[in-house]
Amino acid sequence: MLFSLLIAPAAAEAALPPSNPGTPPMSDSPWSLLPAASANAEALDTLYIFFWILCGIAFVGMIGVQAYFMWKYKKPAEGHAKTSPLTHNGKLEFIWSAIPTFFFVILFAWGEIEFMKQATPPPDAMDVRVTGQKWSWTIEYPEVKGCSLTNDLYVPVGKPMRLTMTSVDVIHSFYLPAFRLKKDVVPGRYTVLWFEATKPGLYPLMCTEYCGDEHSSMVGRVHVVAAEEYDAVLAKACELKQGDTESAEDFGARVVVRGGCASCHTTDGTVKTGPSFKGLFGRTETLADGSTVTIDENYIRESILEPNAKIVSGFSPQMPSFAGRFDDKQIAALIAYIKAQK
Amino acid sequence: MSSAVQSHDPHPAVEPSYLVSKRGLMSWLVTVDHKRLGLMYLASVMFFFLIAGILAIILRTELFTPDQDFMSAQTYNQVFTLHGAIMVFLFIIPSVPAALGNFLLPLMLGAKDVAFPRLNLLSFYVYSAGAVFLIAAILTSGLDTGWTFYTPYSTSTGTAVITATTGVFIAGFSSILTGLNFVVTVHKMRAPGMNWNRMPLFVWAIYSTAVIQVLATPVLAITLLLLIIERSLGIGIFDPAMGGDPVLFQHFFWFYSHPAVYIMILPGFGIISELVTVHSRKHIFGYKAIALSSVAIAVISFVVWGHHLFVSGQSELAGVLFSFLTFAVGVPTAIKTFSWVATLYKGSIQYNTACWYGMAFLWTFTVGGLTGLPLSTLAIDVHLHDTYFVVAHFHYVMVGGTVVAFIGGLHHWWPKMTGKMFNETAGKIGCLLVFIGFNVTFMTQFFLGHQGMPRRYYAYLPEYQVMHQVSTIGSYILAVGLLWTLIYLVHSLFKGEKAPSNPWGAVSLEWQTQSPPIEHNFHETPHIHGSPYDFPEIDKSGAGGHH
Amino acid sequence: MAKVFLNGQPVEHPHEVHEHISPMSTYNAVIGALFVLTGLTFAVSFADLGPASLTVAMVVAFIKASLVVAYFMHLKYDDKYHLFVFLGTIIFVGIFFGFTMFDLKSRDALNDEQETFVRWKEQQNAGKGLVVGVDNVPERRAKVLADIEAHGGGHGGGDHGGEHKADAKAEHKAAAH
Amino acid sequence: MSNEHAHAPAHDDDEHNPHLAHHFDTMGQQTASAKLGMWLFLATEILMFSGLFLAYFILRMFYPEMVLEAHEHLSKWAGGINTVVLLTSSYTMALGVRSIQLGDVKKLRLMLVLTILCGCIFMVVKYFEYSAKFQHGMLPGKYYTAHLHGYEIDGLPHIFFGVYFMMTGLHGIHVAIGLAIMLWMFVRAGRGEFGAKNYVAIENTGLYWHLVDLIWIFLFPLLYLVK
Repeated sequence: MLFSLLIAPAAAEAALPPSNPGTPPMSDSPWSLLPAASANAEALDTLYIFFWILCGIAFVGMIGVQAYFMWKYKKPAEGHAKTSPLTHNGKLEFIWSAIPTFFFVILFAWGEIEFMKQATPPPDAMDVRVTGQKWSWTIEYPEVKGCSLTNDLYVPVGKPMRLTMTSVDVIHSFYLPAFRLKKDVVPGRYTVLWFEATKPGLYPLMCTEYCGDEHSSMVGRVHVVAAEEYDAVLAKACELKQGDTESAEDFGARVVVRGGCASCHTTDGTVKTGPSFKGLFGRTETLADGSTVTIDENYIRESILEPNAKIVSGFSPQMPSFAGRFDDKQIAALIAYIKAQK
Repeated sequence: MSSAVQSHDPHPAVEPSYLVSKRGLMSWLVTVDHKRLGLMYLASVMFFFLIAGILAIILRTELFTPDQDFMSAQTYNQVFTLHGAIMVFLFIIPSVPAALGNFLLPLMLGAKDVAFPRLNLLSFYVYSAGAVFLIAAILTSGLDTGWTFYTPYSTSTGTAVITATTGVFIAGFSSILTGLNFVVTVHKMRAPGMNWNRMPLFVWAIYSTAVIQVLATPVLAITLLLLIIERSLGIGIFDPAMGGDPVLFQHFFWFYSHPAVYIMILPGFGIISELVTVHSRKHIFGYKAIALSSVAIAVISFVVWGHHLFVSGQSELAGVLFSFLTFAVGVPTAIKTFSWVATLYKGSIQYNTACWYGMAFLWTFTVGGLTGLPLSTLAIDVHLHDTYFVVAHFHYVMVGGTVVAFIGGLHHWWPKMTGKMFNETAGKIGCLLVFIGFNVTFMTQFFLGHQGMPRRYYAYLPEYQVMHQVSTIGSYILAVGLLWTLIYLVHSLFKGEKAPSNPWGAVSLEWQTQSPPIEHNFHETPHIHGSPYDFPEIDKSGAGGHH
Repeated sequence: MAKVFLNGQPVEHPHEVHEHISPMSTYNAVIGALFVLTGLTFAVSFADLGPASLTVAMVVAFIKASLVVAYFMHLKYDDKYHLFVFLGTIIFVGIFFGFTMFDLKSRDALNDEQETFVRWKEQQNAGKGLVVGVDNVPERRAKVLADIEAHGGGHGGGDHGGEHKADAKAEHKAAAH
Repeated sequence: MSNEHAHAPAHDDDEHNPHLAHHFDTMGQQTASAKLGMWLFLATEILMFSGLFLAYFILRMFYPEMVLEAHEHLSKWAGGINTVVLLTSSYTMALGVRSIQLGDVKKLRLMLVLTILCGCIFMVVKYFEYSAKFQHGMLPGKYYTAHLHGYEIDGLPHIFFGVYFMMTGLHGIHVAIGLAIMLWMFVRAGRGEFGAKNYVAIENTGLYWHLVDLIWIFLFPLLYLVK
């Protein structure tokens, strides 16, 4: 239920462009490696393999010698064998200090070079703004006016993209396993992440800095699409208008997906950080100050635009405001959707 | 030279041991005897190990399936936070230094007690007070910040952060006082002839640890104090909503907490140095290298904290500097490991339980150490940071390193501490269960982490399920092994054979007094004439190899 | 008393505690110097030295501290290991300061363009509901302050609205660093 | 860090010095241990305060104009008087240690009284300073209300006052603890517990008090003077 976003339920499927057949985020075998979907990931995997060969040799050598000694110098059945008076050997100690040092320097330098590449975005990179909040990602595309998506990042193949990220509440961390990239999203400042995707597909995107109750559901999708399709795909994804034949309720379901509401509000009656939408409409609730309120259109509207004005007792003021993100039509559809959850 | 210690025939055991020299509950509660305090610490840390261990099993059980099973997200978050906080602050940090260190340090130095016995008692009660606060936090509204208390989450969450941080703040003072006591003890309380080159390596390790405790813990104190003030008054140093910088908190916190990692592992190194030599009947290989590498690790550990911040929004240039220094800490660690293996060369290895744990340590710690390398390599850490790879790495070091060494050391010194022998066969079964369970639990998590499984998720992508299940089953085996160990050790207290004063034929001072020792440790002040690793089995007829 | 040992070494005269006793003149000279130096920093603080004032004040403070440590705390005559402990502590404080400052000073050194982007984005967002990050620190703080006013002190929020705005503007400048 | 010990010497020894604890062999060993312990304790104190100093320097780096403007609201004269008072108290403390080195208990007690007096003056001045800040609403963090009292400071002055109260407050707590210890030492000196060969407790008290002075030596220019 949590990962419904990734497993792509009907509502999310509708938002997917047809060119993207909803590939599974990772291979089916639990033992296989992640796909490498960016230039950085490919470079890093090389380093990673080099590293594992090195460590493998070191480990096998060390444990091999240990096992050999353990077998060879086992105490005899009766009494003890005479043991060697060896206490040290300067030459040997120098060698086994120098060899690791040598490899450490190589690992450091290689890691440093790759890291510097990760840290300096090219000047022609496309800009995207990412905002972390409890518990969803808002992703805005400057070149599409007013476009703000939740948990969906669209990326063209072969074009560098720079994310400028910040958080409205606590520290989150923007993690793209398929790109081997991660950066904390810190409130009060901007951090930057850049990449150049190489392989079209659908990949996971996760939060890796613990950020509270629903930390585990701060999972989104990265859609890597061919460069020539990108504009069209993005435009379609950004569009949030009621279709001609679409009911207000269905449109509302799409608004819910776009707003990332599901990370706190379920539709099956389970109470998470926020109340479940199921049977919500029309209930009478007690506020923290003891007064009562009926959950009607006005209350829902107010709760979307100014969420912390009237908190039902038992809940904490966690919800971000959606003022400026949803227009009246969308809010109306949302209310219709909530009404329908009986 | 003949024996390392001038032979002074131990008096026939007419004098009562420290366990029975005074009787009654009060004689324990206000004792200033380092051995009794060591046992009291041992009981306390074991209690918290049990609690935090049970929490760990609950966590693993919840992770058996990808979805939420029997815990809410809030409960899961509180449980993993308490698992971490209790394990770190109430178990691992005091485990070896405060329990075994307290018991052994004066014995190994030939002293009657630590330098400040009453401070030692105070330290125990300060620790208990800290524990009470932490428990109070659990019982009131819990704690869900993770043991790292990162701001601004810790300044905004609704749980009992102030109570818990006060507890940690107080427990920190216990750590400071113990460290201070040990440094002075090592400097001023050594018996005649015990110069720096004749100290057992366990003492060197405890000494290095104590130096870190004294130098690093005050910074934790002020960090937590600032956090408490930030949360209650909002002074705006760490909280971005008030104009502060959350990354600054991470600097403050890790300036203590990275050296604290070495507070946890260095004493383990010390134990292994003892286990490997005594049970292979051979002089330690590279005494000076091991002793000085402990000090080197202690010093370098203060300049590597930034590797916890590679992706935290720390400056990239600082990241490069910290990455380089982190590799530097790998060199003395590698030297130690190689020296232990070389010690086995041409020895006469006696496989009893303590030795098994020593050998298990070499495996688990090698894995832990080697997997530290990708985490210090900048570009790879970007991928692995805050995933299960990190979880597996530090469990290999903390559990596979410290806890395995601690249990091994417990078996090694158990006859000395309690005067009772445990069942060797039971011990070996326990060791095998712990070793297998541990590796199954955490080896899997390296793969999980590499494939991108983030930490602190109570529900996860279904792709990860198989490995999570393997890990959970491993944790059950580990738990069974640990419980088994607890059972036969407790059993030995009542039914165990009486221990001889020196069951392993060791040469260091703690074995030259009766088991368990008398209240003032030695009947007369011992005089030391040689190395603590000068075993009678060593073949001195051949040329070369003298020290 | 052949059996008295300290630090593993035999001690010749265990009863004697060797302590250096400084003459009164030393103490008088030191306190005199401390007063003079205090007067100096105090006087200098009225002169406008700009950024150099921090350096001057710190140098004087270090001299004063050294005097206290060396003479009042007897470190000059004391066990050399105590000096080692003291200087070691200062070095570790230096590490703590140095590395943390290095990070804070070199942040975003590799991302000059970011600044421009952030400015541009702030303009884009002006007047919109979505305010995040550094740009809204003053607003959030103002809100906290407003809460306090509302709950205590009896100050009406309206009277001070203008003040807050001016306040917030200046803070905005400071926060944008 | 006192050297007296509840236990009588448990073993037969040439010395029957009542001040020698059972686990030490000589007074020299006992004194040296106590002093080393004290120096290590001072090291922890320095490191603890270093966190606050670092917070101060970073605050200066983030908001230089605000710090300069806010620090004008601290009274240079109060700070200056307190500096002189504290330095004097350090001087009398040092003389107290010197007196007991020479075996003069009477003079030691006089010096302790003078030191305590200086400490009290320091606290009184601090009290007036604090109450002025409280009145003007210059309080830490979210309790900062100076702008309601007609004091306009640009930027985020609540952080400056937070740091100011943390630093001087923690220092003040140390002064108060020092006063209590000195009072205790005064009582013990009256009971004749100290002499020319047994004064490490006085010496350690002195070390602690000098450290408190040392911290103020840095606090004063940083908070009150520096532009």
